[in-house]
Amino acid sequence: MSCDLRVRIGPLELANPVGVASGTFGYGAEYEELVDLDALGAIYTKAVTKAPRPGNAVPRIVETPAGMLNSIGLANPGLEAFVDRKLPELRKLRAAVFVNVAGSSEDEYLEVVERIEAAAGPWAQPGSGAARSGVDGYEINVSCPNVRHGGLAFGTDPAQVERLTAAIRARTARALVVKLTPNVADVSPIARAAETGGADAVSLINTLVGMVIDVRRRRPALAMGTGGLSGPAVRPVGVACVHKAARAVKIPVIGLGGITCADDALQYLLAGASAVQVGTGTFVDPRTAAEVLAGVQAWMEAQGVARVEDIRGMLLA
Amino acid sequence: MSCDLRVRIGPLELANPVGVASGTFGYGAEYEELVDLDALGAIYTKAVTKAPRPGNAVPRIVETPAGMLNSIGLANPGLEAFVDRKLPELRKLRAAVFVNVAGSSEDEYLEVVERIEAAAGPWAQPGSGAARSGVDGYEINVSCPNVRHGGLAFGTDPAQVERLTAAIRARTARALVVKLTPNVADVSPIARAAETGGADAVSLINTLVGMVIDVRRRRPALAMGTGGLSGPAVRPVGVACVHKAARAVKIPVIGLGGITCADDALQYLLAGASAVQVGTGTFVDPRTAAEVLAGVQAWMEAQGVARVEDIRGMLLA
Amino acid sequence: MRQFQARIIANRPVAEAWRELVLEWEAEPPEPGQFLTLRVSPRLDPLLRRPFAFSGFSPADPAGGAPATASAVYQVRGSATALLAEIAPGNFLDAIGPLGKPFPLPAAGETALLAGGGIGLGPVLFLARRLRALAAAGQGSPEPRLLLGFRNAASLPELDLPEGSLLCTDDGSAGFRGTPTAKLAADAALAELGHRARLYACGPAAMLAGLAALAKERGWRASLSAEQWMACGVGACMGCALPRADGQGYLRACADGPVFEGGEIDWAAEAARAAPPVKAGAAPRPAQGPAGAGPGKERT
Amino acid sequence: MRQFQARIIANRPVAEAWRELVLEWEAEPPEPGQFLTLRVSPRLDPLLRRPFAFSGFSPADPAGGAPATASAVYQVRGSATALLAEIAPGNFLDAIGPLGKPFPLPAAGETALLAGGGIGLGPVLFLARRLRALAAAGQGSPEPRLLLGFRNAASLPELDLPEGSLLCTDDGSAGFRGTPTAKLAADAALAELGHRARLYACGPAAMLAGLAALAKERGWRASLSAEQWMACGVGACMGCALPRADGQGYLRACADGPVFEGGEIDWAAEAARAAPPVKAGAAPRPAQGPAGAGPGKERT
Ligand SMILES: Cc1cc2nc3c(=O)[nH]c(=O)nc-3n(C[C@H](O)[C@H](O)[C@H](O)COP(=O)(O)OP(=O)(O)OC[C@H]3O[C@@H](n4cnc5c(N)ncnc54)[C@H](O)[C@@H]3O)c2cc1C
Ligand SMILES: Cc1cc2nc3c(=O)[nH]c(=O)nc-3n(C[C@H](O)[C@H](O)[C@H](O)COP(=O)(O)OP(=O)(O)OC[C@H]3O[C@@H](n4cnc5c(N)ncnc54)[C@H](O)[C@@H]3O)c2cc1C
Ligand SMILES: Cc1cc2nc3c(=O)[nH]c(=O)nc-3n(C[C@H](O)[C@H](O)[C@H](O)COP(=O)(O)O)c2cc1C
Ligand SMILES: Cc1cc2nc3c(=O)[nH]c(=O)nc-3n(C[C@H](O)[C@H](O)[C@H](O)COP(=O)(O)O)c2cc1C
Ligand code: FES
Ligand code: FES
Repeated sequence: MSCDLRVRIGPLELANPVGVASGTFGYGAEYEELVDLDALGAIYTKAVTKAPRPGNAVPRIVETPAGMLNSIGLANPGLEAFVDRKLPELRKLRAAVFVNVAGSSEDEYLEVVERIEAAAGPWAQPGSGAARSGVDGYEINVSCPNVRHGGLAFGTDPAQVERLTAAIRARTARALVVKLTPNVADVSPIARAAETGGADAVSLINTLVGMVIDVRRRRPALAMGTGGLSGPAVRPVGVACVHKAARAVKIPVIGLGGITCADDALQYLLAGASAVQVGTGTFVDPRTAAEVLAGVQAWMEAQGVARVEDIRGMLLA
Repeated sequence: MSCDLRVRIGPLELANPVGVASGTFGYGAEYEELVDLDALGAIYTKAVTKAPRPGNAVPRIVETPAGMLNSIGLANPGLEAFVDRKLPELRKLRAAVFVNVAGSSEDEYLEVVERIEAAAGPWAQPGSGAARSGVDGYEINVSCPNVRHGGLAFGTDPAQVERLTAAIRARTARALVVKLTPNVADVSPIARAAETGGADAVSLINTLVGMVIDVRRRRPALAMGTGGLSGPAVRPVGVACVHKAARAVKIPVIGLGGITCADDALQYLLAGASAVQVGTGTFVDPRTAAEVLAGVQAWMEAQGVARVEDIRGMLLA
Repeated sequence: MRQFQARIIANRPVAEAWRELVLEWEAEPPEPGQFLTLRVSPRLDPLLRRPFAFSGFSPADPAGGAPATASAVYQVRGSATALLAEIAPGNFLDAIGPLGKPFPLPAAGETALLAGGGIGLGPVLFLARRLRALAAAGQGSPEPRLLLGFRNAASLPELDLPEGSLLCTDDGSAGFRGTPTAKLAADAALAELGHRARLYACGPAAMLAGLAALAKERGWRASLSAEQWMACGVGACMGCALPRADGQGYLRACADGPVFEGGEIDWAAEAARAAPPVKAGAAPRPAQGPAGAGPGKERT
Repeated sequence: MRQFQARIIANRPVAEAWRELVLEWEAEPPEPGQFLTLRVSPRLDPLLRRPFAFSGFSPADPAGGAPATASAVYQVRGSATALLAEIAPGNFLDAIGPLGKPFPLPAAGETALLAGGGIGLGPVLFLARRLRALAAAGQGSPEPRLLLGFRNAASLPELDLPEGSLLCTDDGSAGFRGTPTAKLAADAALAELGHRARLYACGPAAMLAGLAALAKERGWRASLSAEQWMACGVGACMGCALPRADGQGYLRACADGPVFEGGEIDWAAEAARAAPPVKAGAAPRPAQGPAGAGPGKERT
């Protein structure tokens, strides 16, 4: 049996459900010697902000039990450098590309999207034969715990999320994904706000706020104090959030958080996700995304499931 | 050098800062063949509710990467059985005893506290030589993710937490601890609400909402669907929450979540906790609390710290 | 019960994916039906201790030679047992035991019927040896009857099985073709025994459910050893609950069990819970309470 | 760079808590200064891969005999290195490499000064052997000078050190009493060399900061190998940032380094960050930006 692995996100059709998460895969090229980029369902870029950001003071990462904290601080070369230097590279990719967008005000988000829309030009379905524009969609990061202003603040207030989503929606016909934070009592209202604002999908989870203290030095291990917790440790939180979000909205949900194997990804898909992303798992083993896809396919074949999009309805109560 | 390990929680003086967490240590007796109960700083009992609770459907626990989910559902014999059968046993303990109290309405919490106050009789400082009443304080669980009504709902609303705390405060002079949930965007307002309501301390964290799906059976691994995530996986979240809460309130903060060794406990103390609790760590190794205490003491001696209560001010910025 | 660092005497393969672990045993002597918990790694994944039933015990040689040893037979299933399989003799394991309630010994004159399914053979073997020793010493009941079920001939373990053990295989490639339950059900002489027989068993949930039903039908008393995910292993966490047959809540596998009387537990509900998956391609089953009937309703 | 399962040829102790790991090497030949990352356990704690600098490389025997091997010298510090120390030859490790920028070779006529501090000796040894081989083949510069610093005589590793290596110990129990930095600073002849000398070093942050300052003073060019916690190891995550000396943000240890020119990095800031703790009993230091000066202010 050959399974149908395609996943629809708004106008966009992903070749398969397994993408690589923002901030963990650079702009793709960094991993090209180790990973077959063409086999990925989607690449979510490192966040792009209006101005260049050197990132937070160091150290920025520390390991935790079955996880890690990061406080990269959205380090990125900024909008203009992205357009000049990264966009041409992204055009060479076959996989769908989501540009992850962050800002500290609504205007900053809009400026990034407007500029990229102008620079990327018209969009065509990946694989359609038409020239690649370098950008197939946006993933709006309203949930980064590592920036002082904006970020998490946006992501915990449904009204702001809806307004920001609607404003971006008005500016692009490309696939629009809003990335949610788990640092709330309930993700449902935020997911619904994104849906009402016109998002084509929501993705979750971003990292959980966490802290490690270096007892020997009597200082936080990270220069910024707190960081974002990711990796297998948070997977149960991610699956619970996706399960909840998938019951709150009708648009597709993209699940991530701690995926390191096919079983993890299947948990997200059964919880209601239409697609998944591998983040920290790539650090642990760059082959993770490929192995996840192979494992999902093998499971579908063994279970007799024809379309990957059907898995989300298969959880028994 | 001999260190001063005593910790003050309202009227109560704990002999040392290391307690064992509610729900992970029964009522003490279960572990007496393996753990020197007299050496513990405090024992926090399994939750007591007004009516007996058989607990949730099974399975109730599942392992996760460096953690576990539980959905015990506050299984306990209920208030009357507690008073009849457990209270006499608790009187035999030397360590301070906190009765963990849960309910699905404010009235239920109050009824439990009133009945126990009446049954336990007058309180005397542990170690004072006076007869033990069996109850040295209450830990008010406004944060259990495993019950449908009450529990988490209370714990995420500052107004309700303040009102409930004040109502209990009016009914007991014993040490009053309010146990907070990490399932909120910010613990500070809830911690402040407990303080304003008259709590002697806040303890945190309770478990994070999480889910594991059994891919083979296509069902949640836990009968209830979601459960509470505990263990080393959540430690960074706990330390971050304690760090925040300790800066939001003046009353002592009791830190827990994922402590399995002295270094973990010192992270909590440096983050601002006055005392700690070991939960899941006891399952992994029943000697954990004793080893944590020995390790904290060794660190204090090596660092020349005289009083354990000083550690919370020692974090360098 | 004690916690101590147990030296590994042996950790040898006895069948494909099955191993026998032998530990130097420093705590009280375990009884058949009891279990121990092991921490298989100092790291935090896997995190929890793992429970294993004792499959045997040899007291210390009073001449001062060999130390007391306790054994367990285990199946490599997941992360912890895979790590355990790698640990060489001479190393130490953090052990707690003996834990739980043992099998109650048969009353004088009672015929013991022992059934082990798959990796559930450990505690049943231990009990069989104990009963044979008692019988040999003239203190026991009639010779116990031991039935062990396996998938096929290839999965028979290299273990010293007591003389007279009856092997059953699903495919008939060795011994009786069928399960121990089927064999017991087919034996008319046993049916006659009624309350003069007592059934002891350990195995998969479906087997226990089948045997509980059979025992009830035949009038045999039954002591069945159950399994459930455990966190504390000592009765403190309420994690290892099993649904009571009377619908009055739950019992703890670790402290109230793992051995229960046939009528105590809702074995059928447990078997349904552990049931193999429906083929997913088929239409999804109608949604139902996750634990099936009765106990699912106990939520409060 | 490649990812492959590398067979362990040797994993032997060379000093207290130091070991030498030798792997069958199937990827491109590494250059001195480059590193590899290893996953030491299939479990999830420890989670991240660990970086180790190459300490040597032997190409495959063209006669078809021995395979190519690459080595690293490592110190058992925490969870991952403790696990690594337990893995026996014959087993396989998930390896990625070679990664990062190597030491730039000295220009013709440049005198190479090589300094290794503690476990930082690996890449410096590798470079020393390479330079000696080039010198022997008549293709290189003057014989390199190699200084290795250790705590004391007891901590000297059992490794083949190149002839003429100068040992330094903190307590003078072997070789020069003092650090490689002190020894280099005391040598008047070297001071004369100015830009005709080139310094190569790997070691603790404080040593690198001291050497960077000395090199600047002496006019030596300097190539220093830095360390920073890494997540991806390939330049994708921005986790392994080091503060630029010019205050213009950060460079990545894994992809822009690990070898940097003396003037590129704010070595002093890095050394301050890794500084030993103040005794806690003393009054707490006044609060200050965690990364000290410059780079701490880059937050946006
Ligand atoms: C009282 C008791 C006695 C036991 N005696 C034995 C024995 O003698 N020999 C033996 O091989 N096993 C025994 N088990 C089961 C054994 O504990 C599990 O197989 C083991 O914990 C699996 O650990 P793992 O990390 O290898 O597998 P995991 O990766 O943890 O799990 C593999 C699969 O095994 C199942 N499983 C895990 N733990 C349990 C459990 N406690 N009960 C039921 N299913 C479980 C899970 O559903 C999972 O899918 C016993 C269990 C109990 C409760
Ligand atoms: C490019 C590079 C090359 C290296 N080469 C070598 C080498 O040749 N030999 C060797 O022994 N070590 C080397 N290291 C350091 C080595 O990676 C760490 O010692 C190792 O990862 C520690 O892992 P652990 O789990 O044993 O200790 P952990 O428990 O992870 O840590 C123990 C202590 O080591 C420190 N540490 C951990 N990782 C690093 C790191 N990457 N950089 C600095 N400090 C760290 C932490 O502060 C921690 O307190 C190198 C590091 C880098 C970045
Ligand atoms: C080093 C690092 C950098 C990250 N940077 C970003 C980012 O720029 N934008 C974003 O939306 N998420 C970012 N994330 C979050 C991840 O995309 C992902 O949501 C999170 O790590 C959980 O998934 P994981 O457990 O698979 O890593 C980053 C995560 C890590 C570990
Ligand atoms: C099995 C189990 C049962 C618990 N029951 C309770 C409870 O009854 N009341 C309560 O306040 N917290 C309960 N908790 C939460 C713990 O007290 C603690 O807050 C949490 O587990 C985090 O700490 P840990 O990581 O050290 O376990 C329970 C936790 C576990 C694992
Ligand atoms: S495992 Fe904790 S009560 Fe049984
Ligand atoms: S470790 Fe990821 S950029 Fe260097």
